[in-house]
Amino acid sequence: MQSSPQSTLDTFPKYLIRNSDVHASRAAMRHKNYGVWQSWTWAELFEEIRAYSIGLQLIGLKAGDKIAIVGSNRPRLYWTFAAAQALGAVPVPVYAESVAEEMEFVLEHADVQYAVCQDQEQVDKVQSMTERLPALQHLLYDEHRGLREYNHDKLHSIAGLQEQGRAALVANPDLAKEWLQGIDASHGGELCVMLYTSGTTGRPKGVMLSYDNLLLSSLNGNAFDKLDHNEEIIAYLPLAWVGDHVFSYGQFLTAGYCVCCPESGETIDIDRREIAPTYFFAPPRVFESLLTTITVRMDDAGKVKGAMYKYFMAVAERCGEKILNGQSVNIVDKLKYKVGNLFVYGPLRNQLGMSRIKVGYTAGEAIGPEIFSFYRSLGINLKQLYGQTEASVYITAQPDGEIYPDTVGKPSIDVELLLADDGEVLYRSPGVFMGYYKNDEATRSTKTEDGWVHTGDAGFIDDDGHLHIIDRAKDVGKLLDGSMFPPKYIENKLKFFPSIQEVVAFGDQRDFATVMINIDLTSVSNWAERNNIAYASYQELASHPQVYDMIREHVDQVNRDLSEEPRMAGAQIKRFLVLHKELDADDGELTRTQKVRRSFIAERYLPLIEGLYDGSTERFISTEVVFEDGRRGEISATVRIEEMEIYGASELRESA
Amino acid sequence: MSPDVLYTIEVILNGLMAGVMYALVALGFVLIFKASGIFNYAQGVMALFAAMTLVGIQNGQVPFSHLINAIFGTHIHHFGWQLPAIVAILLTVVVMIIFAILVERLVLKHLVNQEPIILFMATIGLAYFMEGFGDLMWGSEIKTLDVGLPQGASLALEEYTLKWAAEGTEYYGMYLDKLDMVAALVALGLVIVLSLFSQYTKTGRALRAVADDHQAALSVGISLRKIWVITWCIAGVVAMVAGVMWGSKSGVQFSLSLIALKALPVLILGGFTSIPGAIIGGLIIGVGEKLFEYSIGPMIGGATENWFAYVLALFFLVFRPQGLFGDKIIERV
Amino acid sequence: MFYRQAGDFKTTYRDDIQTFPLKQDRWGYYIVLAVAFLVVPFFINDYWTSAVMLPFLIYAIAALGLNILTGYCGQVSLGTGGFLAVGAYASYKIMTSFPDLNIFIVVLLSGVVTAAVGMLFGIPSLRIKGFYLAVATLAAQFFLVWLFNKVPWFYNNSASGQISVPERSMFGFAITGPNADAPVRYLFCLTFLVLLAWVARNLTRGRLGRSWMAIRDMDIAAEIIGVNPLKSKLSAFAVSSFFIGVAGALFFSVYLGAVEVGEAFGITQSFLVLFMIIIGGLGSIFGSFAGAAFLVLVPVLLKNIMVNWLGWPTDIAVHIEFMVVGGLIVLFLIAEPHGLAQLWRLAKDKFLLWPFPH
Amino acid sequence: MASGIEPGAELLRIENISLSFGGVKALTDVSFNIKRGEVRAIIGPNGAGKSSMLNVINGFYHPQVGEVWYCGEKRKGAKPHQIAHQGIARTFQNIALFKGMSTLDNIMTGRSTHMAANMLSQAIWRGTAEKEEIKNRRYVEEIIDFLEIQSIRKTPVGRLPYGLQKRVELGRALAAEPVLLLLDEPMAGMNVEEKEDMSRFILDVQSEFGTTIAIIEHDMGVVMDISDRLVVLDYGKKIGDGTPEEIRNNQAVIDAYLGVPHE
Repeated sequence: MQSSPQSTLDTFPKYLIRNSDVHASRAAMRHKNYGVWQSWTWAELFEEIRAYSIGLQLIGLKAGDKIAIVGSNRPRLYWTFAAAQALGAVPVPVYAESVAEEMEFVLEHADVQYAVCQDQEQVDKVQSMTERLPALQHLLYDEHRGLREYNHDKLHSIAGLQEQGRAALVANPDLAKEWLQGIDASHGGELCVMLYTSGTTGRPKGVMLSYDNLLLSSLNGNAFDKLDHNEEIIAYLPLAWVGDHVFSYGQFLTAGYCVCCPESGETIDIDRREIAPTYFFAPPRVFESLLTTITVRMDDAGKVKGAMYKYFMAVAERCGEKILNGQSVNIVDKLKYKVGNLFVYGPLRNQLGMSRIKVGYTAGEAIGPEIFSFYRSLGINLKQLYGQTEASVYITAQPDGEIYPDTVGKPSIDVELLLADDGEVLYRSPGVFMGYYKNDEATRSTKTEDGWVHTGDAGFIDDDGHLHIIDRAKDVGKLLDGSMFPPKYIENKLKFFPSIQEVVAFGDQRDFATVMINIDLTSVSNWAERNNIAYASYQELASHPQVYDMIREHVDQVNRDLSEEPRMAGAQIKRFLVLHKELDADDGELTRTQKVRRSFIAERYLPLIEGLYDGSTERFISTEVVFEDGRRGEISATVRIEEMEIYGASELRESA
Repeated sequence: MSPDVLYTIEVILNGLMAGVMYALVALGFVLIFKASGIFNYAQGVMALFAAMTLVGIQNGQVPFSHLINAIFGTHIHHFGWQLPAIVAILLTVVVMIIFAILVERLVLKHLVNQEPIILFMATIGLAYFMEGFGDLMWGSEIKTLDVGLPQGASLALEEYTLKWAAEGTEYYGMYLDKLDMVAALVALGLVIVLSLFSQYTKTGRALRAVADDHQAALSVGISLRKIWVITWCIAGVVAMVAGVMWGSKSGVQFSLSLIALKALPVLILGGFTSIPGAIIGGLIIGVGEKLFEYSIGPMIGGATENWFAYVLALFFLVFRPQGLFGDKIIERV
Repeated sequence: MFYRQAGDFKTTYRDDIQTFPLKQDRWGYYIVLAVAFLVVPFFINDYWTSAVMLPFLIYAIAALGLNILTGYCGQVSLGTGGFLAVGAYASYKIMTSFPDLNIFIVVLLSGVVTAAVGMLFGIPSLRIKGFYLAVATLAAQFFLVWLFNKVPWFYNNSASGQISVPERSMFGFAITGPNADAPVRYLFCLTFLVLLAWVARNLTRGRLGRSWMAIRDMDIAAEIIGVNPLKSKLSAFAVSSFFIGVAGALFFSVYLGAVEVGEAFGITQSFLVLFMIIIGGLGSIFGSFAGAAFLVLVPVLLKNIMVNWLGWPTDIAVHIEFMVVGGLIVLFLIAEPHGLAQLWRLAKDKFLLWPFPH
Repeated sequence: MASGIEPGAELLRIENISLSFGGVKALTDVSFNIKRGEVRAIIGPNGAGKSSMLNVINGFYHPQVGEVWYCGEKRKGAKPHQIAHQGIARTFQNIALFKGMSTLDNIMTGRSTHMAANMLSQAIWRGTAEKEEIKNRRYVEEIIDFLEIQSIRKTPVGRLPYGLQKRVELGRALAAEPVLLLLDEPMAGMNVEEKEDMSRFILDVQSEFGTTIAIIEHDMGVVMDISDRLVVLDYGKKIGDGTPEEIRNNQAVIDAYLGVPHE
C-alpha cells in the first residue's frame, strides 16, 4: 500500500510503513476499552499515526523539537512516538506517577515544547508548572473527560488533531507524499528518543538513544528469542522505562507483533489472562507479588485440593525445570508431571494468563531463586537478563537451556564484556547510547573514548561464561577489618524470603554488618492469621516477638550462606532490626522504580543506625510521613534491636 | 310465600352452611399466616391427613400396613380393635401436635425470613409429602368416617317449613343437612374459643404481638419458634375439625385436600389476617356459588362451583387488592 | 480445571454478549446438539420415547414458559395446567377445522391462541402481586378446565368428551396419530424445544428480558426508570403462555394422542411444572431443562426400582413418589433456593477458578 | 421535549403542591422551580417531605392540590414510566438496584427508554434488536468508564459494597441521558473520600452532559459546595429558597435546623 521509495529500514517510522505493507491486515494493537478489545490492524495503525503526525505538523511540531509523553500505556501515547519521529521530533516519555518536582525537572531539562498527557490529571499537573517551563508551547491530551471547560488555544485533543490531519490529507494530496519523503530523509544515526533514568542518586539523566541503538538491540533481541509477528504482548510498564520502550515499541515495530494495552490498573490481571501474552516482561516485584497472591489464595484451599497442590508442586520442584530445559527425567516423574500439568500447572498458567508464554523475562533487579524456579517449574520459560538504559536494555541474557538462578546469563548478541580490576562490569555494543542530554561530563565519566560503558555494577564471570552481579560497584564497601561488604548482595539474599519486603544493609567503614528489615505485609499478615496472632497495625505486627523470631531465623540462614563463601564470610549480619513503617516512595525512601535510597534512609533513620552500632537493645524513632491524600504526619515507635550469632568461614572453602 | 322464594332461601341457607365449612379451613390459614406470615397451602392436606389418622386409629388400622406387607410379604391390616371416637380424636390431636413440631424442626426453622412466596411453595412441597405419607400410612382408598355426628336431612325442619308455602303450591319443605348445622355450630364454637384464647391467655397475646410485628415481638423476648409450633398445633387441630366435618359429610378421600384451594378465594375476600374476615369470606363464597349454580348454572352446564369462587376472588382482587378488611397500601420508595 | 480462558478475548460486543462466551462451553453446546439430533434418534425405542424423552422435551418447553413468567418476571402462576389445556384444545380445533394445515403451523398457532388467553388472565397482575396473583391464576386453571369440560364445541361433541388427535404428517413422516414412529415424534418435539429455548434465551438477554427482571427485582424502581409495567408483565404472560400453549399442543397431539381435560391438565400439572422450575432454578434457561429432566426421571427411576425390582404394588410406588417429590421441593427451597442451575453455576465457577478455592 | 429550553431557563415548576396520605400531610402548598443546567438542592430535617417531593416530581405520587409544569407544559396524571421517557431519571435513598442482575444489566435497563426493537426481532436476535443492543451497550460502557467501575462490570450488584452500589445506581440513572436528574441522598452513609468522589461525579455529570440536577443531601458542607440554589423544606412546608449564601443567613432555616443534628 504506502510503499515508498524504500531506503534501508533504519528508523521506526520506516518499519511502521514496512509493517503496514507486509502485515497490513494483521492486528497491530489492542486496547481493552469500553469493555472489549478495540483493535487496530497495521494498515489502520499506519493511517491513525499518519493523521496524528500531520496534525502535529499543523500545530508546528518540527524536526528537533522535544515532545514529552506523560501517562500510562494507552495506544495514542505509543502512537505519539512514531508520529513525532516521522517529523524528526524527539519523544521524551516521563514517569506519569512521579511527583511534580521530579516531572518538572525532566520537562525543564529536556526543554520540551510539546507535552502529550493521558488525561485531566496529567494536564493539570503539567499546566501547574507552565510558567516555569518557558519552552512549552502546546499541550495534547488523550481522554477529554473533565477538560471540556478548559481553554483550548494551546490545548488539543489527540483525536481532534487526527481529524485536522485527515482533513489536511484530503485537502492536499501531496501532503502524504511529502510526509513519506520526510521519513525517507531521516537516517539511523539520528536521535530517536530520550529516556530519563530515575537515578537512585542525584537528578535523573537524559539518555539519548539513536535509531541504530534501539533498532539493533531490538533486532538482536528478536533474533535471540526468535520473536516474530505472531507474538502478543501486554504493555503495562511505565512508558519512560527503557524496558517498556524496547519491548512495546522497538521490538513491536521491528518484529511486527501485537501490543495490547490493559483497561486499567485494577484489571491488569484479568486483561493479562484474556490476552495470554506469548512474550512477557516484568521486574522481579511483579513475579513476587503474583507468587504471594497465589500462595495466599491456595492457603484457603480445602484439605484435598491443598494436599494435591502441595504434592504436585513438589513434583514440579523436583523435575519441572529439568523437563523445561529438556533434560532427561525418569519416566515416573515425567508421568506425574503430565498429570500435574492437567490438574495444577496448566490451570495455574491459565489463571496467570501465562499459558502461551514463549519467553518471559525478569530484569531490573535480582530475583529470588525460589521465585524464579517456581515459575520455570510450572513450565513457563522465564529467563533473566541484565540491561541498562544506556545499553538500550540488552547486556547479558540467559540463553534457552542455560538457566541458572544466580546468574544473569551470557553477553547478548554483539555485546562485549570487560571486567575492571575493582570488579566493575563494562560493556560495548551497538546499543550503547549517544550520551546524556546536556551533561557531557556525566557522559565522559560513564562512556570511555573507545565506547566502553561503565555499568557501575560489580560482578564476575564464571567458567560457563555467565555473568554474576554482586552489587553496585560503588556500594561494595569495606568493613573496618578490611573484609568486603556488598550490601545489595546481602539485602537480596534476605529479600528472597517471602516474609521480607525490603532490606537496607549497613557496614561500609564500620566494624560489622547490620540490617534494617521491612516485613512483607501480605505474606506476614497472612502468616499471622494462620498462627492466630492478633495485631492492630503494621507497626504492631512488625514489632511482634514471633515476627522477630521468624525474621531472626531468616537472618541466621543468610549468615550460614555467607559463611560458605570465603569472600563474603566477613559480611555476616551481626545485628538487625525490623522497621516500624513500610519504606515508601512518597516519603522519598524509595525511587519511583522502588529501589531503596540508601543515603537518604541513612540520615532519616540515624538514631536507629546508631542504635545498631552502640549495642543498645532498643531505640525510639519518630519520622514524618506523607499520607495518600497528601497530608503530612508524624509516626514514632520504639524499635527493638537484636544480636545475631556469627559463623566461622567454612573450612571446606578455605582448603579448596 | 311462593316456593321459588323458599327455594332461594334454602339455597342461601345451604350456601351459608357450605360457607361455614370453607371458613373452617380458612381459619387454619389465617392462624398460621398471622403468626408466621406463611401462606400454608398444606392446610387442606392437613385436614385430609387428620381425618385419615382419625379413621385409622378408630378402626385400629396398622400404619404403613401396605408397605410392610409389600416388603415382608405379610398380610397384616388391623389390630382388630375399635376405639371410641373421643379417644381416637384425642390421639389424632396428639399426632397433629407431633406433626406441627416436626414441621417447625425440619422445615420452618430453615426458612426463616425467606420471601413469602418461597415459603408458600415450601408448603406446597409439604402438602405433596404429607399426601404421599398419609396414603402410605393409611392407604389411599376412600374411607367412611363416623364419629357419631348426626347425618342426613333434618326432618323436623322439613315438617316445620312445609306449611310456609302458599296454598296449593307444590312444596316439600326445606332440606337442610344436620351435619351442616352441627358444623356451623362447631365452627362458631371454635371461633369463640380461639378469640377467647387470643384475648385472655398469655400465649394468645404473644401470638397477636407476633402477628403485629415480628421484630418487636422478638425484641420483647417472645420466641418465634415456640409461637410457630403453637400456631401449627392449633392449625392442626382446626384442620382436624374441618377434616372430621368434611370427612363425615363426603367420605375421607383425596378430593378433601382440594378444599384448601377453595379456601384461597375465601381468604382473598376476607383478607389473610382477620378471623372474622375468614368467616364472612367463607359465607360469601358459600352463598355466592350456591346461588350462582342455582340461578345461572343450569344455563351453562352446571358444576360452576368448580371455578365460581376463584373468578369472584379474581374480580375482587382487581378492584380491591387489599381485601374486605385490609386498608389501602401506600407504596414508598 | 478443564477451563482455559487464557487467550479467549473479545474484540466486539457481539462476541461479548453471545450465549456461550467461553470457547469450551460453545463446543460443549454444539456437541450436545449434534448428539441430540444425529445420534439419539437412531437409538431410542418406543419405551424411552414415551416414558422419558417426549415428556422431558415437552415439559422442558412448559418449564421454559413458566420460568419466563415466574423466574424472570416474578409473577407466580398456578394456571399452567389450564394453559396447557388451551394449547391442546386449540391444536385440536385447528387441526379438525383446517385438515390441510401443516402440523408445525398448527402447533405454533395453538401457542398464539394460548398467548392471547394468557394475556387475558395476566391483566390482574397489574394490580396484584405475590400469592394473591397465584390465587388469581388458579381462577384460570379451574375456569378453563371447566370450560373445556362443559362446552361440547371444544371437543366437537364427541360422546366421550375426550379429544383424540387425527393423523398429521410432514415430509411423508407421520408426526401424530398411532402410526407416528418414535424417532419422528422425538425429533419433532426436539426441534420445537431447541427453537423455543433459543428464542427464550434471546428474549431474556435483551431489553425485554431485562425489563422482566427489573419488574421482578424491584417493580417500583423499574417503573420509575422507565420500564412500562403493563407491557413488561403482559408480554411476559404472552410469551410464557405461548410456550406453554405449544407444550400443551405437543402434549396432546404428539405425546398422548387423546386426552380428557380433567385428568390431563388438572391442577397437579400446574404444580408439577412449578416444581420443575423451582428444582431446576428460577430465572435460568438451563434450570428449566434440568428441572424437567429431574422430575421426569425421578418417578421413572422410583417406579423401576420399587415396582420392577422390589415388585411392590404400584400405588405404594406412587405414594412414595409423592413423598420424594414433595420432600425434594422443601429440601431445595431450604438448601439451594436457586435450584440445580445454581449448583451447576457454582461447579462451573469452581472449575473456572481452579486451582484457586475462590 | 426539553430541547426548547435554554440553559438558565425554567425547566420545571412546582406550583402550590399539597400531598397527604390518608389525612397525614406530607407536603403543604410548596412552590419552587428548577432551571435548566443548575444543581438544585432540596434540604430539610428528616421527615420534611423531601423524598415525597421527588416522588411528586417523577410522578410516583399524585398530589391532591397543585400543578407540576415541565418544559413549559402542565403535567396531567402521567405515569412514572412516561415521565421517565420525558427525560427525568432518579436514584433512590435506600438503594433500589435490581439485585438479581449484573452492574452492566442494571445500567442497560436504565437505557430502556432509548430502545424500541419489537418483540419478534428480539426473539430472533437479529436486525434492530442486536444492533440496538450493541449501540446502547457502547453508550453504557462510556458511563461505566465515566464512573470508573470497569472492574465490576459483570459482578452481580448484590455483591458490591455500598459505595459502589450507589455509583452503579447513578450510572443506571445516567444511562437514560436524563434532562433532569433527581438524586435522593446520593452520599448517605459514605465516608469522606467516597463523598468527594461522588460530588466530583455529580459536578462532572453537570458539566459533561449538561444535565440539570435536583439533589437531596444531608451533608450541609457538600450541599453548599455543589448546589447553585437550594429549597428548604420543614414539616412539608417551604421555609427557604435561594443561593447557598442566602440560605446560610436565612433565620427560618437556621431555626429549623437548630438542634437538628445534620450528619
